[in-house]
Amino acid sequence: MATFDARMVRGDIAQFNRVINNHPLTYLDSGATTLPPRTVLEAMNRYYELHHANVHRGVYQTAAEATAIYEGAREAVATFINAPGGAEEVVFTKNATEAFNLLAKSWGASQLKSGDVVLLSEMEHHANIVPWFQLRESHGIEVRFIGVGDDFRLDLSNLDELLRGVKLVSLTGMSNVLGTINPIKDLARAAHAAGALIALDGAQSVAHSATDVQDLDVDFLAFSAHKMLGPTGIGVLWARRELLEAMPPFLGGGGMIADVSVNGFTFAPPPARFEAGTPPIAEAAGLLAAVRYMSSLGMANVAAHEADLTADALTRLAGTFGERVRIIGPSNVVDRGGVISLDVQGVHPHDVSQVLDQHGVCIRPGHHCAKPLMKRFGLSATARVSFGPYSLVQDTDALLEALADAVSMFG
Amino acid sequence: MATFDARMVRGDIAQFNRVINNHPLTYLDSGATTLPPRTVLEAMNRYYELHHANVHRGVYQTAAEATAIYEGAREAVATFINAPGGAEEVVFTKNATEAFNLLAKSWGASQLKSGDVVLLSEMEHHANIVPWFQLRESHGIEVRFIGVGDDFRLDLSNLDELLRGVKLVSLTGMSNVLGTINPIKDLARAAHAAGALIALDGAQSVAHSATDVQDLDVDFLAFSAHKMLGPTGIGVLWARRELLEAMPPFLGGGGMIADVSVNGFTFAPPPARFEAGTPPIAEAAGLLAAVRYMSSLGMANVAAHEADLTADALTRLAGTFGERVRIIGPSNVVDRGGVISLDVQGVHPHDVSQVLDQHGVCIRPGHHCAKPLMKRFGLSATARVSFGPYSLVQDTDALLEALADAVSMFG
Amino acid sequence: MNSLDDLYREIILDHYRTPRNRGELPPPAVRVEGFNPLCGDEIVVHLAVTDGVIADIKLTGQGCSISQASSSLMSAAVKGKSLEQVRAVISSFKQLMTLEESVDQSPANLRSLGEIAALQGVVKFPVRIKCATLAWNTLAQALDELPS
Amino acid sequence: MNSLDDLYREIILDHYRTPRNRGELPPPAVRVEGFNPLCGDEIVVHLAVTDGVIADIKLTGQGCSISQASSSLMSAAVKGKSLEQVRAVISSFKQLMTLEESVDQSPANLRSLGEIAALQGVVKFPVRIKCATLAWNTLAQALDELPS
Ligand SMILES: Cc1ncc(COP(=O)(O)O)c(C=O)c1O
Ligand SMILES: Cc1ncc(COP(=O)(O)O)c(C=O)c1O
Repeated sequence: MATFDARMVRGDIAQFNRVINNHPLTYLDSGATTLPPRTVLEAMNRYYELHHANVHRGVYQTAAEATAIYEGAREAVATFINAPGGAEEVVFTKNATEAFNLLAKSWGASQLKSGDVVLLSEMEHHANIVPWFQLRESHGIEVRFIGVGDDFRLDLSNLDELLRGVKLVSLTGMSNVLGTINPIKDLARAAHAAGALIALDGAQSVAHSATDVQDLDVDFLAFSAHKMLGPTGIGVLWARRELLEAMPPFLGGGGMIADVSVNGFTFAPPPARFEAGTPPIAEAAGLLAAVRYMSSLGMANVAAHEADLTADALTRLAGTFGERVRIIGPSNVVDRGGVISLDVQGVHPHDVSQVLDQHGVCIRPGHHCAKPLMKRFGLSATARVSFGPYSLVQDTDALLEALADAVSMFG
Repeated sequence: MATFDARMVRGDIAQFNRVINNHPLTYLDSGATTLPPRTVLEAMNRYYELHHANVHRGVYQTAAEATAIYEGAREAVATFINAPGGAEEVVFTKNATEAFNLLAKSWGASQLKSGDVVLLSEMEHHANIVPWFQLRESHGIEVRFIGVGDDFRLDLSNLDELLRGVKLVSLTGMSNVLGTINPIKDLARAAHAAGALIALDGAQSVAHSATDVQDLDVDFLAFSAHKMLGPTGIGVLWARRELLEAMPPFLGGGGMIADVSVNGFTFAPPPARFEAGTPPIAEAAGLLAAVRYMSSLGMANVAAHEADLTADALTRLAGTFGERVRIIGPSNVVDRGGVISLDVQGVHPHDVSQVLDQHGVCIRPGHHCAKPLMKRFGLSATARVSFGPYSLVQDTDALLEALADAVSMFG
Repeated sequence: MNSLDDLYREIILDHYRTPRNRGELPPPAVRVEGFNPLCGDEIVVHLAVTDGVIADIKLTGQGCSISQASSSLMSAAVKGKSLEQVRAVISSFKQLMTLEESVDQSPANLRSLGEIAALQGVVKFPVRIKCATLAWNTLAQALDELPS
Repeated sequence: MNSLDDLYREIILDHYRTPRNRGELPPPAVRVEGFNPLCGDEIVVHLAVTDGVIADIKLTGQGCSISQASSSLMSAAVKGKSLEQVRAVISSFKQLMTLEESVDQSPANLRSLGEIAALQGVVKFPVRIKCATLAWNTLAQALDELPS
């Protein structure tokens, strides 16, 4: 069994040595981006110092090494998410957002026609909304939303009706605002029964619990390395092989072609078809290290650790601040992850974050790229706290102390 | 004046310590990607270890620092290319290829209509061809090519005719196969006189001589960090402010919106409009360091150094191998850079590269993502040698020795 | 280290808690919306101008303490002033919000600004400058949209 | 360190310099093109089958020494053989090109392969495996396209 000790994880992360405004760093913004452990940085440095070369087509040794690292990252990701068709189902993008754009602009634009419905939810991130709105403009599809109830969960009471005419259901595994974990496996079954495919936005969920695309029975999965202890600059679109094979290219350029003449071009098979230009090679090396690191922690351990932290924080927030601090999200840890949005009465999230910064506590104020959800709850912003595998109860201690300061400052 | 010493540059690059097949590394593939100096890796490590956070919208200190680094990179790039409108004209992409796709799919798709002509050349890289073919399919534009003469230079004899109906001329500053440097300033004048805009593919040229978009009077510029001593995972599209402002968004998601509701979205001003999702932040830190490093070398010094190396190599290749090794490119150093494509009679480029690898000499065989050019010269591949600021005459010594081995092995 | 007291002066918290000139004005008053997409701050300025003087100003909107206090302070500073005077105040305020060393931050100059000088501490928190300037940019836009 | 001699055996260089069975066959011979987009290697296989036997095989194409020598060696190995025998040779060759340890690389087994065993050294240069297998994959495809 994998061993897990959050203190050891923390020890692997250099940024925790920082002192911010005379306080040790309290990083509670893992929902925005995670802090990479040393092994991830070392993998990238080692890549640049020993192996850096452009991938593919290279015959010399470092080019072969760089290619092996890049393709090795694809293998590792395929194993991490249990891709049935292996590495060739893994497409590297620059982030989860590009993955959704690839999905909408290649699969969507080629497979959907006017009137076809894509079903999202009100708790989606803009990355899983705007590309579909763009497709609505260009191809006349309908974009429909599953509502979110007052319990901060998907309102599935009229799911059958919502699924009518739907060709794709595209949903987040875990809300980056509410922390709500959605019943993807059930929804995949419902989607398939209605003749629709299902895409999973794993941006939040992949880093915090195990993701098995075969068990969940999803058709597409998108996520970013930087939210799972990896580097910026690389993301993933996974899709079942037959789906990828039917998708036309999206970005054009080197690497995705079979042939080019002055008259036209033909394109390569997946995944190369979707990776135009020099890919994020060092970033793939970093992602590979991140996947290995996360696997060594054990995703179940990470999930359990974060659930403990979340339960403790929810209890103490309620105990300390009562009505003054409202939790915008489920108030218990059943089917919810370590993202906690706060609405502090009388103190704007921006000001909450400003006061917390004075205590070295990093949280994120704003709409979290989920404006439809904000509107649903009549908010313009929340103050969002989010945990990572390196988070400790002492972070919650610092949060509560700083929050008390904010509340008293604004009276 | 900037100081330049290629040996010092080499000393800054860790990979030169490698021993490949019992030989010191002879890296002659800078046209594919360059080897980053320590300062670039350090900048990225420092970023991750001290400042890593998601950019924009963050109030806390490290988020403000990350934002300052990211936006500082934009400033530095703007200064490096002398952008008239400053940092707001600099859009970060994942590579030069994405920059061309953004150009074609945003500017092209919105400004061009059926029958409008985009004028390329036969020596373009697929990155500056395929997106225009895709636009031809979707929007019915015409894609026209300036021919390449037997002197390996653009055939401009019928330029007036070629320019008829042209809305955009899109050309490489330097061929990644021939080494030919194109007269961009003259072509910009001609394009503008014909009522067309001009885009410069700077992927090869920015790293090897100064690029001043105002002096050249171009309208768009695309390039990749990894070809100018920077990291993988980040590229640039520069465009004049009024052009960017008229361009609709391309990728949709977080960061590029002004507002989103369940009914639709409105978008942000440039450059944010074109940067959906979490951008390559660490990569921007690396690019910033690369730009500073290159500026400290002095681009004129780099150009002069590489011209010396190229002149020496061309002379010695001809002297040593005579007719056996044909240079696919201009045979003198007037208007040509340090990319030398070889056609070794009786030895396929793949085999040339294989034998050279045994000597630790890294060169690239293949079509170099320029198949139309290959077809123009009746070749399926060349063996390409390319220099960088860290290249030395000793690299050419190793090349010649290894090449002699290849030639004798294949008899 | 910059103290939070520089940012959250008593005057600012007071204007945040009890904003001045809240409300709307009926047409023909000019109505201009200001919006900061990055943080979601929103200000709507209603402006009634008679004989070249700001006869009345009302504000709605929502956002952080700095954006809302700044709009309240602004409304108090410009109400009853001539358009020429208002333009001068806007320009002084923008000076105050610049990070350049050259700006005159002498006590005498700050005194001439009256209550809005309380926003001076914002420059030490660069991410908040946009919060403070939103109302002022919106006012400047409203002036531009006045029927001439 | 792998020696280049493992890759460029004399037999391979010989087949590269003087390829066997170059040319084309007229219809009704089957014609199948193989292409490696990564390196541009190209093989066109022309196949005439009579009574379940490869009566004639001709090749055109271009590419590196490994791809071209492999196609020449292949043509010599399969000409005159029954389709069943050919399928067995293809499968033995593919075995030879796998990186797995379990593959039988014993001298006896290699001897049974005849001249094509000269390509055995390619596995030590993994980037070149695709060069060696191109002709064989194209032949396999040609067999699939035979009228049945
Ligand atoms: C002339 C030219 N244009 C464009 C590109 C594409 O650059 P990238 O692969 O970094 O997108 C290259 C690099 O191969 C090039 O040489
Ligand atoms: C649920 C969700 N989806 C998508 C994204 C987009 O990720 P990225 O910005 O890395 O493209 C995010 C990150 O903010 C997210 O939280």
